[in-house]
Amino acid sequence: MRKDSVVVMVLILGLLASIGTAAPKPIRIGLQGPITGPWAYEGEMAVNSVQIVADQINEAGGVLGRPIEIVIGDDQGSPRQGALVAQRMVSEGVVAVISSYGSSVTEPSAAIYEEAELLNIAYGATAERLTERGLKFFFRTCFRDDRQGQFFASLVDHVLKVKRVAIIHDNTTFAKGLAEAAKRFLEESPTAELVFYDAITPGEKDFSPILTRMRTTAPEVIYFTGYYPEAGLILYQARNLGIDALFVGGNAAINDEFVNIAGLDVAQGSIVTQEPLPTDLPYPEARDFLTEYIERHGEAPSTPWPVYAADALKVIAAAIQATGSTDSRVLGDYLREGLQDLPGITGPISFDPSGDRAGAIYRAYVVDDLGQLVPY
Amino acid sequence: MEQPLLQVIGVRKAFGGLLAVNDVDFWVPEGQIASLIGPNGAGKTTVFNLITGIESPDAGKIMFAGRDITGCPPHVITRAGIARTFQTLRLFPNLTCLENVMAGQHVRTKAGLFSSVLRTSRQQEEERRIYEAARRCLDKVGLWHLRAELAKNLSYGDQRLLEIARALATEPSLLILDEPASGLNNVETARLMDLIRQIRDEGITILLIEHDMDVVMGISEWITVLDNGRKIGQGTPEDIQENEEVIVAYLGKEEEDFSWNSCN
Amino acid sequence: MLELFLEQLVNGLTVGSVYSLVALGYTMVYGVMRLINFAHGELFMLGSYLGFTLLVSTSIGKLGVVWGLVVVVLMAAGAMAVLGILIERAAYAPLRRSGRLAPVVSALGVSIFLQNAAMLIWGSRYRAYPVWAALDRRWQIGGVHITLMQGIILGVSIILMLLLYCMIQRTTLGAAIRATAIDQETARLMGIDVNAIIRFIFIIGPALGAVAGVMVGLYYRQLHFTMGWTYSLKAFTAAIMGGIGNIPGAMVGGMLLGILEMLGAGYISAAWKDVFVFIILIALLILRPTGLLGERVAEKV
Amino acid sequence: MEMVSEAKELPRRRLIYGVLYLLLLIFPFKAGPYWTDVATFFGIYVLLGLSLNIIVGEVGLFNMGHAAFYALGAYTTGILNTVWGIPTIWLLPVSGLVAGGFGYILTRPIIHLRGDYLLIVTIGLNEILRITLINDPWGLTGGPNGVLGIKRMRLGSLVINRPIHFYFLVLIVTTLVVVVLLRLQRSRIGRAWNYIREDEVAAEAMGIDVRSMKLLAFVLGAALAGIAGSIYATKMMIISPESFTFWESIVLFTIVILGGMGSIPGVIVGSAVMMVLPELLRDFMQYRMLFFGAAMVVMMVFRPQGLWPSKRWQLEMGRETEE
Repeated sequence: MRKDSVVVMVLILGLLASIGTAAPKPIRIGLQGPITGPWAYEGEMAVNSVQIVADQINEAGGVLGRPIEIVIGDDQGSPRQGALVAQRMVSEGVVAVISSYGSSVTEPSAAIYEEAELLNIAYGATAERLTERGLKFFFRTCFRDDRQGQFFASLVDHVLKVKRVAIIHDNTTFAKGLAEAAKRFLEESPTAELVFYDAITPGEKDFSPILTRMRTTAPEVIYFTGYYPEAGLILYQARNLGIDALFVGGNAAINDEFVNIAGLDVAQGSIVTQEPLPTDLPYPEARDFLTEYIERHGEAPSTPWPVYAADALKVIAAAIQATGSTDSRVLGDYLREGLQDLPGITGPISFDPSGDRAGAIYRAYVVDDLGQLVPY
Repeated sequence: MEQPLLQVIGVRKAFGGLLAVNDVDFWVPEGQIASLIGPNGAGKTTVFNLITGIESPDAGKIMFAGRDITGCPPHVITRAGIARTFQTLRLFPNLTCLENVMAGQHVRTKAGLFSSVLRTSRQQEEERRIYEAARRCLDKVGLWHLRAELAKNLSYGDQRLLEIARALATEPSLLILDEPASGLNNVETARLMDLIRQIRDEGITILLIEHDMDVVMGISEWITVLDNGRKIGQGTPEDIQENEEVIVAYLGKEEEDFSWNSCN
Repeated sequence: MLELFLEQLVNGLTVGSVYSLVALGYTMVYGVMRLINFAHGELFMLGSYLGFTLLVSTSIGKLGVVWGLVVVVLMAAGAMAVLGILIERAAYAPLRRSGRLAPVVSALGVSIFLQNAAMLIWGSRYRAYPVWAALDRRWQIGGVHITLMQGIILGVSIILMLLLYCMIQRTTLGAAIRATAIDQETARLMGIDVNAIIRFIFIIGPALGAVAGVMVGLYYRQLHFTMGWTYSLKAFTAAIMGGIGNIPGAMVGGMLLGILEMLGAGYISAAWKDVFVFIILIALLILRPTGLLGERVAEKV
Repeated sequence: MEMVSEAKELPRRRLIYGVLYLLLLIFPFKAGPYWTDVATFFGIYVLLGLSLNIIVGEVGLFNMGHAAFYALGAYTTGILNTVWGIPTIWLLPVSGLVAGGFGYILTRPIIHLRGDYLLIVTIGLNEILRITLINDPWGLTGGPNGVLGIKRMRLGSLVINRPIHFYFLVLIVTTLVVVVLLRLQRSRIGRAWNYIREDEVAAEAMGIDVRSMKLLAFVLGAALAGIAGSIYATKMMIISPESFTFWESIVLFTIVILGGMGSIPGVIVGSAVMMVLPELLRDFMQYRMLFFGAAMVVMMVFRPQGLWPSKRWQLEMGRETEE
């Protein structure tokens, strides 16, 4: 008898205590990214970055008085896995998702989020067509490929002031999109002329046949929109074939490994068109963020993308705070019409009606004599 | 003399510069046991392959049951009624004996993709027929008790018998046996000869390629002799044993290659 | 125009001779064991990485270009030969009597294993061979650009292939290999130690692959753990083109593949190059079902 | 048919399979949408494995380019739906027909090639198709981006869009395919395929039209892969060439060999190994694929006949160990 009543008492007390001290239910926000697989380093940096912003928000009292909890989903950089993760995010009942890195993964995921009417914001998916389909719940904090292509065309016209341009891509979604955009804008250029346009196969090593053919068109600038492993080889082999045209890479083409592969003396002077690196962002938010990131992880993020993921969380938090709602429809409407120049790490954030981020910031960097990227 | 069931007329086949078969004419009378003999390299196997459609002749004609089968693919020739066994055994090693023999019925049945999937009553009836035919043929060679055994687990002699059963299952009018006695012991050979006679008695014409002269002379009713790609003799066993050219051809050969009585 | 073509031809032959060296490993294993050794490309890759490590972390490089390279190549080749034998023991020997396809899957497993082992050892980032100024020399002969490294690759490959060819055709060991390739059982009956022959094949193939790996590393300078797979597929294609199991066939097939790729990328479009190569391959096989030099082995009936 | 031991065993086996199937029917109601989705993709792989098993397992043809047919089905559905607005439910059979038709046209000239020559040619076909899809020759395939905006299937008023719908769609199709294959295995056609696998020359001498039978297997396998591709396309709503690489073909090939050639349960086990094992090894982090590769070797070395070989193989292996 007594034993039982003690048990009951304890239970009731426990229950009361748990109600009394119960933390407010957290707001769960999904982060879908390539945690493993070939882009694992991107996924890892995205998680780090988003966590920093989440912690900052929670320290400041959360959103609507509730803390933010990040639910991580690993899409491995594969479209099929992306669809699975999206399905899980939907069934886990998160209020919004930061998703994802890579257009081909983001696309099927976005389709599932659209069907489930769940707000999703991409941070590393730059294909133009993502926002050309009238998706209601898709936004992105990164910029579209065509803006970079446009930037390259204006770089050719106004800064480099050259006439003969060769463009090479590698037939991946991203590289081909960028190459096509650059081609489109170059064709409108009054002075510059596209003299060579072809694609290589990623993973191969010998590009001399295509370069030998390109040499006959005597380009002054080579714009390679693919990734750094091939970029390094192309530049090195071009020089061996006696091609001395200026080498310009898209935002995936040039990094320290590119310099390594091509060799410093060859790589020096190459130019890259890209979003400003986190270390070059002029905003106070960026400085704070970077300080925190370096403190936690020892070095700054090596690519631009993780910061866009962090900004996506800022956007979601701001929308929930402003509308007092976690309904994706309300949040989506707010992002389209209400949100104006939210101070993000990557600058002021607003969205146009299609879900694209308004404005664009691109920079040209050049490889200096130490192999570092410095503003051009 | 019987009507010829198979007629080979002026057939020629060359491999590269080598003339393997040169203007060979011969026939096989219906309802008899005929043999094709000759020293190694005489062109027997090539003639065989020409008849069964594995190779097609450069010149000449092959008539079977009044039909021109020259250059037809093997499966058409089998359908026309010629079945064969192989000198080097060619069973389906990982299938059961029953399944091996059922293969023979393939040409005698028709069920296609759709009737097999839908299991039409016609297809079911056909399956029963295939099974019954296979059973009869296995029974005939005395292997029914081994029906569920994999072919490769059979003894060598049984494998030879299984090949014959499989050939019989195609319901042939001409059965071609390529050295069926090779590798068999005396008891097995005797049993084989009985079996061959029994098959003949059921109205199936038999053409034999055989090294073992006891077998050839013991059961053949009609013999064709090849040498160097040419026919050098044809007739009853008695005719052949007296044929000068044949004797010269064989005596001229080395002992190990061929001898009349070495097999004893 | 002619200079351009000649230059492309040199490009094609350089790539092609690397394909040939790797294809030889494929074709010899196939000839003796009827096995498509999909893991062979990984030995090429490991050889390349090993050369890299030897050059970067030891003082071998100080021996000078010529002796330094000779030592590196020999060490890489030796190490890969040992690895080749180990792989044969572990993954293929137990499967010698298990049909044709089980060993292929086993080879794919080995391939995945070695790729990931390389990733764990050398990291998933790209590595670059050290710059060796002496090798960067290049000439322009009548408008044709040629680098020293291209010359080395072509020369070394051709010498190795000639040596191998003579060994196969002229020596007793070569005769034993040829006999084993025709019929293992008969070779065994004739007193040939078939196991020893197989072991020997797994020494020569990987060793040649390792030589190719080091040369590729020096020529392109860029290393990645996935590169073995790309070369594996190319070498297999080359071996098939020449007639798999046929040693001169692998040499011819590799060169032909290199030249076809050059023609495709240089005169049609780099994006369609592989389509061009495969269409030629398929057309070739429709006309000659056993490859360019593959002997017509008539099925014995 | 007479197989004495089998006759006794049959009721028990039927019961086991019946219970397992019942579990499959209940599964999505208990498992939640995520696991239902996982099961759906697993089912698509089983379907692909079964289709390849006809070619590799039953007939013994080396096909390492099966993803090409899978792609053909997916792109047929994608293109016909997005360009001409044909409802995807009709495209399910159409994709099968188109993939089967291409299977016929593509393999007809090469069907006579033996073993490894066929292997490289099928790899070549896979690569040719993939590169063509990427290069987007007539603006139909969307290049590397692929085809997007593929509509869901609609059955009357039911839109097949929830995980559970897809689960049952795949389950129904797979069940049908298994029934078809079981019946074929025990028919004149299925036996003819096995005869060809065992000894092509002997099969031909038995009067089997080897060429036509091989083509039939290729067409049927391609058509089933096309249907799997069609389901995949409506499930993903977007398809791109990177889902149909040579690597995908290798995975399918491995599924068939690992499971056991010519064995239907083998394909299911093989798919499970290829899909589930990497997930189970997740805890090993970067060592994951290292273990996976080693596991492939170990499985083949210890079970060269496959994890769940067809009955005949078991019979044979049992005998061999007795000897």
